[in-house]
Amino acid sequence: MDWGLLPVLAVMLPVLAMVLALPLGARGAERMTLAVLPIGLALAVGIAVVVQRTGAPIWHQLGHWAPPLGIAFRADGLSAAMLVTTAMVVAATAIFARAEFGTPPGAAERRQAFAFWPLLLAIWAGINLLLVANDLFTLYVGLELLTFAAMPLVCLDGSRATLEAALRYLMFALLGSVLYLLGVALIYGATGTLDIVLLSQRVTGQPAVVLAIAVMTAGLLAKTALLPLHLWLPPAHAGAPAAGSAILSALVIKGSFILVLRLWFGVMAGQPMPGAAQILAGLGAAAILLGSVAALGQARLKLLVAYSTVAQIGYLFLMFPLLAAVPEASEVAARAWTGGVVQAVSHAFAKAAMFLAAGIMAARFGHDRIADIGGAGRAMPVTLLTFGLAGLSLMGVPPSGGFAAKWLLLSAAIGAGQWWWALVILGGGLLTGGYVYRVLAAGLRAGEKSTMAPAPLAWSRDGVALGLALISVVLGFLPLAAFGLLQVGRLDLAP
Amino acid sequence: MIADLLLAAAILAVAVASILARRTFTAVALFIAYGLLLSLAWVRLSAIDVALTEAAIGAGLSGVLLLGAVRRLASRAEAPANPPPGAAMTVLIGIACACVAAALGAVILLLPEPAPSLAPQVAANLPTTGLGNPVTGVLMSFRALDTLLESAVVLLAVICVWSLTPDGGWGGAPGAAQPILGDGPLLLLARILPPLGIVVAVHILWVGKDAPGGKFQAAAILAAMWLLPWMAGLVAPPRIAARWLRLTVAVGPVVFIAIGLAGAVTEGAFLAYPPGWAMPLILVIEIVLTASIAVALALLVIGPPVPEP
Amino acid sequence: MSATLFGLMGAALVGIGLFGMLVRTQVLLRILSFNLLGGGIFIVFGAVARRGAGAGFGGDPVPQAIILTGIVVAFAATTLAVALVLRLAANQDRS
Amino acid sequence: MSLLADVFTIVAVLAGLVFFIAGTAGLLRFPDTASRLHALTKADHLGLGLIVLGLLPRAGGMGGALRLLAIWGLVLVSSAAVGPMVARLTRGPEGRE
Repeated sequence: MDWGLLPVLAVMLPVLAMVLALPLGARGAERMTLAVLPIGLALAVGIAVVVQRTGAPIWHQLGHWAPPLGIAFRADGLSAAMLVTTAMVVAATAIFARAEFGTPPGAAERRQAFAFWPLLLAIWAGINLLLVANDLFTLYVGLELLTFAAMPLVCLDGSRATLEAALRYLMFALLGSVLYLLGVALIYGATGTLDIVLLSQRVTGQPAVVLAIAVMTAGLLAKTALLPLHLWLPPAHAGAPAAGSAILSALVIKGSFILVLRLWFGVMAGQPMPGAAQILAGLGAAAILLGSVAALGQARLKLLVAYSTVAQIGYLFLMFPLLAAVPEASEVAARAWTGGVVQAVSHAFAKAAMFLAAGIMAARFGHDRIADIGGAGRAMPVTLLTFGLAGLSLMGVPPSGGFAAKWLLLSAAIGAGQWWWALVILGGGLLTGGYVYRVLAAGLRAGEKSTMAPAPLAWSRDGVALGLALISVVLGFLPLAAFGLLQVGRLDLAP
Repeated sequence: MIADLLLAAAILAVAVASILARRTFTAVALFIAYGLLLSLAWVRLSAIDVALTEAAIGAGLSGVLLLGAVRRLASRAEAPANPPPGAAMTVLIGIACACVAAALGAVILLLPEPAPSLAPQVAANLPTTGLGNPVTGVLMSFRALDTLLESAVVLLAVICVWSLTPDGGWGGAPGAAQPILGDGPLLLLARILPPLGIVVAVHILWVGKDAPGGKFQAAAILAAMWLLPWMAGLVAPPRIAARWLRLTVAVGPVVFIAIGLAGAVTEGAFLAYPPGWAMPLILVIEIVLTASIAVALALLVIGPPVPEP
Repeated sequence: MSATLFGLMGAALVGIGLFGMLVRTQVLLRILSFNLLGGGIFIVFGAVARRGAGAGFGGDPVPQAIILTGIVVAFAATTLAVALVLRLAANQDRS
Repeated sequence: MSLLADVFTIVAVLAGLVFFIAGTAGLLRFPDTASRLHALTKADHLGLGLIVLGLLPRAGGMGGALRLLAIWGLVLVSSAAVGPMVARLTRGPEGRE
């Protein structure tokens, strides 16, 4: 049985839906999105099952043209895990967003509703493409798909502040894209191929490739918002509507991060760059500490959650020096790799839940000033519980997905003899606890009920947010063997 | 060689002048010159297809877009921008950028000899597509996925631009109202040129299968032939709520995806063409895609609806 | 020979465009610099394509096709940025 | 015969180039926009016309020759339209930013 079409369909389904959304209009697009969600989720789960069962990546050569002339799709364990994560988070936010961006029958099309659904589908398509495409230029098109879709999501409400945030984001993102493209040109010039698997065999440390990886990494870090290139993120992620913030923080920044992984441990497999990896992790550590401290000082809830994203991105980069320091096939390397990816997955669920919960609170209160959310614990206990559960995962309290990720990274750091990263992980956890506690304490205080809107927009919104938070916690109950999926198809393991 | 040196020097001079220009109008005018000179460089690099695209899109449509933006921003106070970097900082940035350029130049000089190339593979496989133009072969067969995704990106860009419609403008005709010209040279041009331009575009699309040309270049010319009467106030664009307008933009990518999926069913690979059917299918895709991209490019230049104040 | 010359010119254009993007404060000029930078990158890629001439082609057609796609995507990005700048200006007018 | 055609091409193209140089010199030297435009358009039309004329014998068939003439015609039409527009731009208030 040839499963090769599964990744193709996983990409083309949201692309086709996005294209059709334009002539269908807001209401048609909404209904089509909801119809497409279960199919996309089934495709993602199918890919994960096949990869797990066969223990090998799924391949597909488009048009039967083999690389380097043609383009190949390749879904490995990392792709499978992130595909499922993406499908679930997209589905949750789509259900959540109906209350805000739905179009009742007979109602006239609204601008926000017209834009939201195709943008959501485009982000889904872009991330799926980034996960399965194996060609550096196809990946560039995926990056642009993400950038184009994320920018209007930031400024969907059309206020001056969000428009400025969107412009700042666009400038960072476009610079990041062209730097990436420059690297593509250099790599092709040096090797004559853009296929990642072929590159992992052909790259021998040519100067053009090293410079290319450097500029591409810089460009992708600007899109991932790793400190010090994070300045655009807090206003952009805090200004978007709640469903948009959830998608942006949970998924969009992961797209460019996965691409960094593909470059460092795919294209440059077997070419360790320990010095540069230490710098990346150093930036990551700075992001964890400074981002958490900034989150502690925020007066507004959505900005606090956005700064928490700046901090949590930092953890993703701790895996780089650990992987560079030990043999690829070692247990420590497997732990570092798994820890990094589980961090990406559990942060996706936890942060989506957190932004949705913050959005529900902001909608009820009509503001998101942390000092004035007293009474939330009584009026919306489920929402506050969601926030707390997601916070537990971000802190890394056992048993949760965040704990599994941080524990794996911590033990890998000690195994690799780089104990200083372990200190950063522990310190970051404490600071995270601080800002989560701040919100919970404020919410549990008694407050005036009169300032609140009488009823929530829809109960399903609370259910969806709580579901995401529970998943981020339940990930911690998975037996370690389940994470074996993530090792499938690691290019740095290839002989 | 001397001609190349002069050309390169001219391009660099125009680029430097453009970023140092005091007035945005001057900068954009220089940028258009930059695009035109660049298309000469593309000819010198034996990339005629790219030269045509650069002239039509890089200089032409981008120029119209930026000039329009300059005009609409001219009547407004400039946004309170961030303060410009200080002299020391500017020098520092300059040195850093020079280092980037120098490193890049050094790496280019160090590229391997003989250069790795896919030209032989393209030449060997081109006959299966029935095409004569290798670039069209790459775009429509070997790397057809990129072209498909790119047409989706252009459609997405239209959605994004429309999503920036100010309150009260949703559903209306896109773009700022153009001044009504009773008479004048632009009006004359807008009347004479479109029929000619359409003939040229069809020609470029048709020859694209064997010679330089193809859908992007043809679509850019067609878009220009719509923009010209629009700027002259001769035609008003249709409302963005118009179903047929949205269908036109979407039909190209939809047909492309449908043919790709048909290949997955019959040939077992997405975007595989059945033997002997490659050329007619590619022609169908090219024609439909030209229409969609032409409308999309024009809509991107025209911009979102602007409600009357 | 002309491939190397234009490759070096592309490298210089990258530096110029980068400088413009970082130093100019007017957004329209930043967008313009972004386009200069993009042009330089495409030219570097074009030089790579020219070096790969062979099999009867004046240049490697694969990078040439990629550049074509890239130019159209870069144009779409430019229109987005311009639309955003104009919208921002219109907003400031009203407030 | 081919020698004669070559000589004709060289002479016509060179003459065309002289007009281009004169036009460019006018653009740089003349004091005001109107006379600059005048120099530029007139010299360029003549220069391009001569170059097209010189290339006609080498066009390779009717189609090529027609295309060359079409290019000349299109340049004439577009500069006839653009010239007055630039002139108006410099006179009107829109020349400013």
